[in-house]
Formats: sequence, C-alpha cells, structure tokens
Amino acid sequence: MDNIFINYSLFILFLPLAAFVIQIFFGKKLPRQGDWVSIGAISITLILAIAMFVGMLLDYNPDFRQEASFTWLDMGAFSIQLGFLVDNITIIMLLVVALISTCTHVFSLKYLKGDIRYSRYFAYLGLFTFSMNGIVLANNLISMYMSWELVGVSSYLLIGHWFEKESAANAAKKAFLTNRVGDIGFFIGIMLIYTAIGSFTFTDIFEGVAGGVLVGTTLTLAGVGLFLGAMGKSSQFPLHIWLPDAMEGPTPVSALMHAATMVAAGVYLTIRIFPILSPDALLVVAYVGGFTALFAATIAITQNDIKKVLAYSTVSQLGYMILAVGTGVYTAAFFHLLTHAMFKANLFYGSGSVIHSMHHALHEKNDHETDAQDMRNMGGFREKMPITYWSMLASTLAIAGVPLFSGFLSKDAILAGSLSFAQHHPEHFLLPVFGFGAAAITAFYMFRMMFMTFHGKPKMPELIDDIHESPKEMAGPLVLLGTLSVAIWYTLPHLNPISTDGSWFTTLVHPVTAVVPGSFTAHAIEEGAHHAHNLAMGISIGVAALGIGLAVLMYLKNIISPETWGKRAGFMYDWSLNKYYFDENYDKYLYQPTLRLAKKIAWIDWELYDKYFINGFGHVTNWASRVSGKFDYNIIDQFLVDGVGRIADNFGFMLKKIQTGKLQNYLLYVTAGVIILMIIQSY
Amino acid sequence: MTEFTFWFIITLTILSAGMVVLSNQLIYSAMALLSTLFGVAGIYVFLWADFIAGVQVLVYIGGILILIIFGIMLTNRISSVRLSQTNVQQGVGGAVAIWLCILMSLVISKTPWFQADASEPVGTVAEVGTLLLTKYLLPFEAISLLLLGALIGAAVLSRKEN
Amino acid sequence: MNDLNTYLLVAAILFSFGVFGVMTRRNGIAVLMGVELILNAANINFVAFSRFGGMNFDGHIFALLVIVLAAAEAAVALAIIINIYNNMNTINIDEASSMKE
Amino acid sequence: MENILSWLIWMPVIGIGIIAFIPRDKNDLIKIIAAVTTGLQFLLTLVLWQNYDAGNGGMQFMERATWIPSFNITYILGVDGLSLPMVILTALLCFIGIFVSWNINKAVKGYFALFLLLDTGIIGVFLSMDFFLFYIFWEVMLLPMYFLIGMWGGPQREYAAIKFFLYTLFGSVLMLIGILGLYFSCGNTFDIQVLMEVAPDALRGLTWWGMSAIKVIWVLLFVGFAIKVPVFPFHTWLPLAHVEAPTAISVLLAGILLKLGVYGILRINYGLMPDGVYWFSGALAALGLINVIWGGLCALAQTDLKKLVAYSSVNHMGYTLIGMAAIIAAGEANGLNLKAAQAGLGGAVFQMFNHGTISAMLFILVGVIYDRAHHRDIEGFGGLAAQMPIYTGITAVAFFAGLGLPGFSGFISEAMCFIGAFPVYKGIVIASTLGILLNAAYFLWAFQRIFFGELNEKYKDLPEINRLELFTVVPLLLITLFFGIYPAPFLNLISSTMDVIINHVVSLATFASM
Repeated sequence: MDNIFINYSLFILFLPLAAFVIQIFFGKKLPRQGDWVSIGAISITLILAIAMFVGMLLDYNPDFRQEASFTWLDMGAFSIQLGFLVDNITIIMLLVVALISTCTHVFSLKYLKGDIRYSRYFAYLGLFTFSMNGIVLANNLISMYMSWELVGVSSYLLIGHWFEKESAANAAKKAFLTNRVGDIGFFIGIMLIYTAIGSFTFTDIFEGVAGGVLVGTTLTLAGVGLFLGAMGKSSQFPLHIWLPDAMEGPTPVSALMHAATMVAAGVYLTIRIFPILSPDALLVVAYVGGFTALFAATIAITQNDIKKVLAYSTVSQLGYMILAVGTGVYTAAFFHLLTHAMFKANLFYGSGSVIHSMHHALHEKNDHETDAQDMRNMGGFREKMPITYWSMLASTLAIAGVPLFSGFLSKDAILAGSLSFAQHHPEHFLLPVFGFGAAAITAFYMFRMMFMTFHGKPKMPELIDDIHESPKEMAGPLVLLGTLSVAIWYTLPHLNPISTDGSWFTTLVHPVTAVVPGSFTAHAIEEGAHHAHNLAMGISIGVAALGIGLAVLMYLKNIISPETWGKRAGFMYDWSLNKYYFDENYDKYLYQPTLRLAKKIAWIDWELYDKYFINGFGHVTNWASRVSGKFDYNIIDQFLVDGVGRIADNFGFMLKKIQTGKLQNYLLYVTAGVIILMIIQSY
Repeated sequence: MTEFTFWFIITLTILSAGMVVLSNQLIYSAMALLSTLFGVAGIYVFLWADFIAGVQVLVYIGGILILIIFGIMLTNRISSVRLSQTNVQQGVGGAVAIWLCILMSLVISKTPWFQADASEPVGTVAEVGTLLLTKYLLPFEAISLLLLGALIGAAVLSRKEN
Repeated sequence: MNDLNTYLLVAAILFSFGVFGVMTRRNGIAVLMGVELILNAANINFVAFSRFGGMNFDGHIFALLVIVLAAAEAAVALAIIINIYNNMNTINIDEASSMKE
Repeated sequence: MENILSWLIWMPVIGIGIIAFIPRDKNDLIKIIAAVTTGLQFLLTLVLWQNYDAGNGGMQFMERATWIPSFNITYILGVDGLSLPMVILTALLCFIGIFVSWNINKAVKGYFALFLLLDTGIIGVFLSMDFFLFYIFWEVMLLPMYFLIGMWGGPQREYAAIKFFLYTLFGSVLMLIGILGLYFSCGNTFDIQVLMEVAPDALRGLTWWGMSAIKVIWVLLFVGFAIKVPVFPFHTWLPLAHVEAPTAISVLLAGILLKLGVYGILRINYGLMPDGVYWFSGALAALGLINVIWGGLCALAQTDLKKLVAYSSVNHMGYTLIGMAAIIAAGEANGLNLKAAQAGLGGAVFQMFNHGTISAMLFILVGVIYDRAHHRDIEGFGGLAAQMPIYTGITAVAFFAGLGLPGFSGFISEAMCFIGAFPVYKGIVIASTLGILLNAAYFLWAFQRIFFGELNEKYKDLPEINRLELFTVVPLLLITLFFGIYPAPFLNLISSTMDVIINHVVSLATFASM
C-alpha cells in the first residue's frame, strides 16, 4: 500500500489536464467536438476518487496520511520542494471535486449543446479540475498558491465564456482582479512565513510555529495574510463582490466553481493552515465569516434573479464555514463544505434546468427581451418540472437546516461551535447572533425562491405550455445530488438522522490542536461544541421554522404582502436590493480614483516630466547655445570686431565665388596654393 | 650617337606631351600621348630600366592607350565626327602650370641630391622578379586584388542598365 | 645623359603639362590623359632616383605598381565616363554636375 | 571550441560581409543570409551551453589577446552563469527577430546589415571582460539602433531615434567618466577581473572633492546603466523608442537591451564596488518599487497597445531591481540569510531572462495586429476573439505570462525576487506586491477591450495569424511555459555564479553602511 494513494491522486490530478490539452489543440476536429474525451477523463477521475474513498473507508484510520515530495528548484541554500499530501480530508475533497465535476460535465452536454465554443468550454472545465485538485493535493504553500492562481484563471475563462456580452467580460475581469487582491495577501503571508521558517511545506511550517520560531504579531499577520487569500477565493466581505457577477458564466460552471468547489478552496485553505492561526487571527477569521454570513443573507432576500439569490446564498454559506474555522470547529467547517457542495451544486443545476426551459420557451415565443432568470417571470412550474422541483426541494430543505437533511447536521455543528465560543468568550456574543440570524434569513429566502419559481400561478401564462422537464443528461445529476442532500449518507454507519456522533465523517476527520502556543486544545473545543450542541439544535430548528413560516405566509399564502413590507422597510429594502451599493461605491471610491490616478501619472510622465523636464534639457541646451550665439554675434562680432567682421564678410563673399563646384577650379586653387607656399618657403 | 638619341627622345617626349594637352582634336591628343609614352619608355632605357621600359610599352601603349582610344570612339558619334574639344580657364591654368614648372625646376637645380655610383646591371628582370615575390609580396598581392576589383568594377559600371 | 637633374627636369615639365591638362580640359578623356602624364612623370622620377641612388631596385617596383595602378584607374575612369555619356550624352565634366546642389 | 566566444561575437560581422556583396535587389537572399548567420550563432550558443560547466561559477572559455598595450587595454572575453543565459537569449531573439522583420521591404540590405551589427554589439557587451572593450561594444550597439529606429520606424521615428540616442549617449558619457575614474585609481587597468580584486581596496577611503570615490563612481556607472534598464527617472525614452521602432527592433530593445543595464550593474557595480552595494541597495529597492508602481499605473492609462507593453517593461524591470537589492541579505548585518540572497539574485537574473522572452512575445503579437489593422489603439478593436481565435489564444497566454501567472516562468522569477528581498525590505516588498495587481489589471483590461465584446464590423475580414508569425512566437511561448513548469535547468545553470557574486559582494564589503 505504500503511496498507492499518491499514485492514484497523480492520475486524478493529471487526467483532466490531459483532457484540457487534447481539447485545446484538437477539440474542434474531433467527432462531437471531443466532449467524450473530457467526459471519459473525468469519469476515470471519478472512479479513481471513489476507489480512494472506498479505500479510506476500508482502512478507517483517522490518522491516515501519505506524503511525497520532490525538489522543484534548488540553488544551494534556496530550494523549493513541491509535493503531495493525501489524508482523509484530501480524499473526501477529491471525491467532492470529481463528483461535482463529473456531474457538471454531464449536465453541460445538453445545457451547452450547440454552443460555438463547445470544445473550448470542456477544455476549460478540465483545466479547472486540474488546478482545483492541485490545491487539494498540495502539501506546501507554493504549489497551493500556484494552483490557486490557476483556478482563478480557469474561473476567468469560464465566466468570460460568452465574452461577446460585455457584462460577462466585465465579470470575468472583476473576478480575477478581486481574487488577485486576496492573492496579494496570500503571497505576503507566504513571504512572512518563509522568512521566519525557511520552508514552504506545511509540516515544516507547523514544526516551526510549534517550536516558537514564528510568534506574536508576525504570526497573526501571516495568518491574516493567508486568510486574505481565502477571503478572495471564498468571496468573503469585503471581497465578496465578484461572486454574484460571476453568475454571468454558464450555469453548470456556477454550480461547479462558484458554488461547490472553487469558492470552497478558501475554506479548504483555512482548514489546512488552521494549526498556525493564532487566536487573534482566528478572531479576525470568525468575525469576517460571521459578518459575511449575515450580510450576504440580507442581500439575498430581495434579489429577483434566481441565480443571484443562489449566489448570495453561497456567499452566506461560505461565511458560515469561515465562521466555523474561526471559532475552532474547523471539522464542522469541512463538513459543511461537503454537504454544501452537494446541495448547492444541486440548486444551481436546478436553476440551470429552469433557466434552460425558460430560454427554450421564450425562444419558441420569439421573445428575446424577457429575462429568463428573473423569478418574477416564473411561477407554477411544479407540475411541469417535477424532477427539478423535488430535487431542488430536497436541497432547499437541506440548506434551510431542516432536520433529516444534510445541511441540518453541518449547520448545527457550526452553530454549536460558535455558541460554545461565545460561552467561553462572552464579549464575542455577536458571532452566534450572526450565525442564527443568517440561518433564519436563509430559510426565508430559499423558500421565497422556491415558491416564486414553482408555486402559485404562472406570472407569464403564455409560456407555461412550453415549459418542459429537462433531458436526462440534466435530470440525472439533479436526482443524484438531490439524493445526496439527505442526512442519512452522512451519519452512517449510524442511522440516527439528527446526530453525527460516531459517523464515518466525525471519526475520520477529527480536529487537531493548533500548534500556536496558547490556543485551545482540540479536545476542549470539541467538548464545548458538544455541550452547546443541544441548545444550538433547538435554536436552529426554531429559526429555520420561523424563516420558512414567514416565507409561506408571504409568498405561498399571500397573507402578508411583500410589497407593503418592502415599502415599510424603506431604505433597508433599497440597500438590500442594491447590494448595499458596494459595486457603486467601489467604483466611485476605488476603481475610478485608481484610473484617474493612472491617467494623471501617465500624463505627468509623458506630458509633463518627459515633455518639459527631459526635453527641457534639450531646450535649455538649445537656448544656451542660441544665447551664446547671439552674444557671439552681437557683442563680439558686431560690436568688438566689427571691422574684422566686415573684412571677413567681404572675404567670404569673394570666397563664395570660388565655390563653383567644379573640380578643375579647385585643382587650380590647390596648385596655386602650392605655388604660393613654395614661394613663401623659399624666402 | 647615344647622346643624340637621348636628346631626341627628350625633345620628342616634351613636345608630344605639350600636344597632348594643347591639341584641339581629341584624337590628335591620343596620338601625341602615344609618342609621349614611347618617349618615356626610351627614357627608362637610358635609366637602365629595361624591364620597366618593356612594361611601359606593353601596358601603357598596348593597354591603356588602346582603352583611351576606345573611350574616345565610344563617346563620340562616328557619323558626325566632332572629336574636337575645348579648354577652360586656359589663361590662369597656363600661368599656374608655368609657375609650377619654374618653381620645380628651381627646386631641382638647387637641391644637392644624394647620388651613388653604380655599374650597369646585366638585366633587371631577375632582380625585379625576386623583389616582387619576396620583399614586396604583400603589395604585389594587394595590387593584384586592386586590379581585379577595378576590372569587375569597370565591367559592372559600363554595363547597360537592364 | 648621366645627370640626374636632366631627368628630373623632364619629369617636372611632363608633370606641369599634366597638371595643366587636368585643370583646363573639359573633355573627361582628355583629363584622363593629363592624369597619365602626371603618373608618367612620377615614374620617371622613381626610376631616375633608383638609377642614381646606387641602382636600387625598389624604385622599379614602385614604378611597376604605379603602372598597374594607372591601368586600373584608366579602366574604372573610362567606365565611369562611358556611363556618364550614356546617361547625359556628354563627357564634358563641367556639364556633368547633377550632384551639385 | 578554441575561440568560440570570438566566433560568437564576430559571426554576424561575417554575415555583414556576405550581405555587402549581394546585389541590393536580391531581398530574399539577404534575409536568408541574415537568418543563416543568426541561426548558426544560436546553434553556437547552444554548443557553448552544452560545454559550459555549471558547477564552476567563475569565468570560462577565457580568451585573451593584446590590443593596445600602451594603455593596458586587452581583448579579454569570458562567460559565466550571469552572461551565458543572456547570450543564449540574445542569439535566440536575434534569430527570431530576423523572421519578425521578414516583411521589411525598405532598404533591406542596410536593415539587415545594421541588425547584424547590433547583434555583434550586444553579444560583445555580454562577453567582454575588459572594461574598455565593454565600453566599445556598448557604443557599437548604439549606432545601429539609432539608424534602425530612425529609418525604419513609425511616424515619429526621427524624434524617437534622436531622443534615444541622446539619452543613451548621456549615460555613456557618465559611464566613461566612471570608467576613467576606476582606471586611474585602480592601477591603470581595464581588466574587469583584476579590477574586481583591486578596486574594492583601492577605492576604499579615497575621496574626491570631499565625496567618497566609491559613491561617485557608483552613481556615475549606475546612471549610465540605469538609463538602459530603465530605472524610474530615466525611463521616458523607452515608451517613445518602443512605439516608434519597427517590431523586431522593439523585440530586441525590450528583450535584450534593457537587460544590458541590469547586467552592467551586476557585473560592474556589484563586482567592483561591494561597499557601494550596501550603500545603495536600499535606494535600489526603492527605485524598483517606484518602477513597479509607476510603470503599472502608466500602463493602466495607455490607449496605445505598444505603449502599454512598453510601460509593462518598466513595471517588470522593477521586480529585477528589487530582487537585486536582496543580495545584502547574505551579509552579517542581516543575519547571513543566504537563502534570501540566492532567491533574490537568482530571481533577478531569471526575471531578466523571462522578461526577455515574454516581452519579446508581446511585442511580436502587437506587431502582428498592427500589420493587419494598421493601428494600435486599444479602444479601436473589440471582439477580435471571435475573428482570430488562434491569435487570441496566444495573446491570452502571453498576457497571462506577462501578469505572472503560475505555470509561466515570470511567476517564479517575480516570486523569487519578492521572497528574496522580503527579509530586508519588508515595507518596500509589501508595497510593490500591489504591482502584481496593477499588472493583472492593465493586461486584463486591455485584453477585454481588444478581444471581448461584439466584433467590430471593420475587422470582420481580419486574417488569422500566419505561419511565419506563429514560428516567431511559439518557441518563446514554449520556453516560457517550460521554465514555468520546470525552472531547475535554468537555475542550476546560474546558481554557482550567483554564489560567486554573493560571496564576492558580502566578503569584500567591509562596512555595512557608508
């Protein structure tokens, strides 16, 4: 068994890359534009990932760990080792990526049928899968950073898939640049760590921190720096702005990258580096996560675009995970990552399915004006699209935190963790408040979305006849992931659907104590969370019921009018609808000033510095020579040696005649000159 | 007899040289040049330079002069034979030339030239040949390259455009 | 006949004629002839100094080189003159002045 | 193998000799001769690389011949890990440059002869180990460049050429003064290796007009080299010259000529005045920061694509300066951090090479679009991605390489520069990481404006990139990609020389601050 998992994971890593290369170069020439190449590669990846997963379950070793590394570059003292780390977290993550990626590939077969850049699309999916797996498998910060950026690029390429639309091109650029802001923090963190420890691998870093090489503020700063990277990728406040815009990409991409896997990379990173996060850094993490969870949820309430609702919901859920890491229950964060990947991907597929049929219906009516993603144009699709409806409902129940569904378990663990944290540190009571508040709102807006889309009367009755269930390539992933939203899968081998005690997950992924001196031990955190568990469960069921109930009253039974309440909320409604004017303010106070600064600098550089200062030297020299020339002419020449000048003038006039341009004249002068010289010489 | 021949040759040389530059007919000038060159060859003989004299006859008369005559023929239409030519600035030029001549003669006569006695060699060819291929090998090769270059250059230049 | 000055004077006269020719002739070929005279004058000097300087053959070599040079010069110059004639229909060198201004 | 370096230098001159004998209307033959000459030269550099002993960081393949003994001027050539990559890069870019200039039709003979002369000058600077010879080659380079810009350039070519010429000449004059100062104060020798031994001691304590001689000479030489780099206040010739120069010349200008400045600083300033390194490295890093930010902001504001790429060079060379400043990390005052010094210096040299390939690629690509659309206004395109997919793909890759994406060599070198300089100049490095954001911003923004959106109706018949152009770009692309994935071959080549330089500077500098 030695390192067989590493070998498997190498295959998992490089197969999608191979598919990418083949698709880029030959995609268009292959039959069916080569989609079978990508599907084949990703299917093998999935099989291997399942094999690894099964292997893990058979082994059932909580401390399983394999590592392999090689020297990438070596200059003597400075060298970089890259390598792969496979442990239980890696294996689960690989499976998630492979599973969602496969589903996306299959789903896209029909969703993007006939697209002009069909093979290109599959190529980029391959590139994404490769880089995502690169993040998952990294055992060091450098290769993680590299994959990190590559993920950013594949996201850029896929969001910009329909680049003819300016909004898509803008969104792609925005995503990349916003991520880069985070990446700068990431890189500064790497530099801080390397400077102190002299190595990039996690093992060495953990050892170094445990040994007290890197302490105090520097450690906190390093942790915050790395977390900044996570904030960018996981779309945390205030870098959350790119994710909703990223919905300009094809819906399956949103499901794969902007819901399930890529955005989870930030969470994955914080989980990986959890042991070196100092208490102060963790506090930052917790507050950012908690605030994002609540903040994004409040925006989601008022959105009318079905994908925007899901996007803000994703931001909010990611905030949950970050909150969990910050409060120390990082296994809960990973658990939520896992369950969220399943149900959120499913929700996106569902929305994709709805949008697909809306498109189709609008196309039938030759209507190209109506927005196919606006929920205000939907309603009453339940009978028409039963598979989509039921699978989405399962996922909605999961995300709302209803017992028996997966989200309940993971969200509960997080809430318990934050509650216990607040019990230990009463001054941070806000953290659980964020959590529970977000839970209530989540339940509300998710059901609002379901009701507006599937229930009630059709808002555009003329379309309803053309709304059909999606083909089986699209329905398959829906059913599969809908099933995976049920709690039972995560509590095995026990069948108690409301507790994860002793399940495969809690056994295999167990918390470790941070290596930072002075942190809580893993045991203490676990104990605390366990104590808070029942209380948290009670409150969370309560708030979920509250949210769902409110949604039922407002959007299903129409007892409370949303419009009236929206008006009553006044500016709050406005802010929420306009996403708190973040984009506008960033534009006004960040982008435009930067551009203006750039223009100014360029102007200074070119029009001022170069034109006046540098060319000024030339002008000064020119001017000086002219002044000296004038002086020469007016004072010395005209005034002092006027007579001599006149003689010279006449002489010059005489000489001008001599200048005939005829060779023979010149020869004559030369000879005459020689004669004169000879005569002079002879005296 | 030798004395007479010597002065005859001198006179011939000078007179025909004058004709070269004074004649109005170009073709006469060329003919006068012929006799000047012969005269110079004769002078070489008196200076014990028999090989140079031979070369003078062969190259100058056999080559250059023929070339010049060709040049004259090619640049004047035969049908309207106007082989005459005019001079410019003759007055000043003449004065300058005469002055030049006078001054040079003064210089020549006033300068105490270095002289050394020597007996007449049997033949100069062997000596010249040895020198050319030993001491003066490099100039020899260089001048041969120059000659080649001039040949090609002349051919390229006088070729008709396209 | 056995006096160096005689030869030098002859050479000087030839030289002056040559200079006069070059200065006054309008026809390019005639100018060329003047140049040949100058070269011959120089050659006479070389050989004469050689003869009266102890029969040193270096002068002969120089004379030879000058002859070769003259041949090369004549060839190129004539080629140029013919070219000028073809282009301008004249060989009067004061008329062939398109390079001037 | 005996005189391989001389062969390298003089091979283009042989090419010029052959071209001189080809009639002026045989354009293709001239181009082929030029291509064969540079091709052979490139092969020769590969042979050199094969025979180079990477384990030995000192000078190899030394050649030595007396030249002007009365002034102690000698013809000395040598190559080490610092110059070898640059020589290979030069030969490669010259070879590619010939093909880039394949569509030059104006005075072809002169163009290619000057091009080859430029080639000789550049290689000569990299290989000469005698300061006087170095200076001669430095000037030899200047002249063909002046004519190449001034005669085959864009509409403002004469202005650009004269500006380039005066700017660089100004630097050369300062350099000459510096050289003479060294010559007279260090025992009348121009031999760089001798100077490296003698100068640090000879200059120490020497003062001229109340100023330390080291500082004076350092500044004189630095300004001379900084103009070539170009370092911040001396950079304004670059956008103009780049914009006006023909494509191949822009390629050489950005790809190699800028490296000469850095090479000069590393070879001469670092080698001869280790004390000066300590004195100046803070300023060096700060100038690097300014280059990064200033260049980035200027690039962001450009509407001319070529000017954007030109300013991106200013931006990219800033990283090199920051990396170079890291050398003092290995000193005692900074805790003998050899790791950081190696990372910084190696990163700087690697960045030189990478910028050579990447900016060359970018300029070729700009040239491709300019040949087709006859303008370079970024706003004037739009939607080209649909029309020219291959060109778009390659440009995307080049832009991503330019913005330092992992997987391309530029990332590694930039990261190494930063990592190396970080322990010494934390604030500067953190501030300059903003540069990588600007970097991404200007490239992506330009990319979006050119390629994304609806296809501009004017360009719906624009032909795709052709094979010749592909032939010029793809090798560079592959090199960038190869070193991005596996940088070890390059770093192994230079690392022992880097150690020699670090050791030299650190061991001969006697006081940490002057």
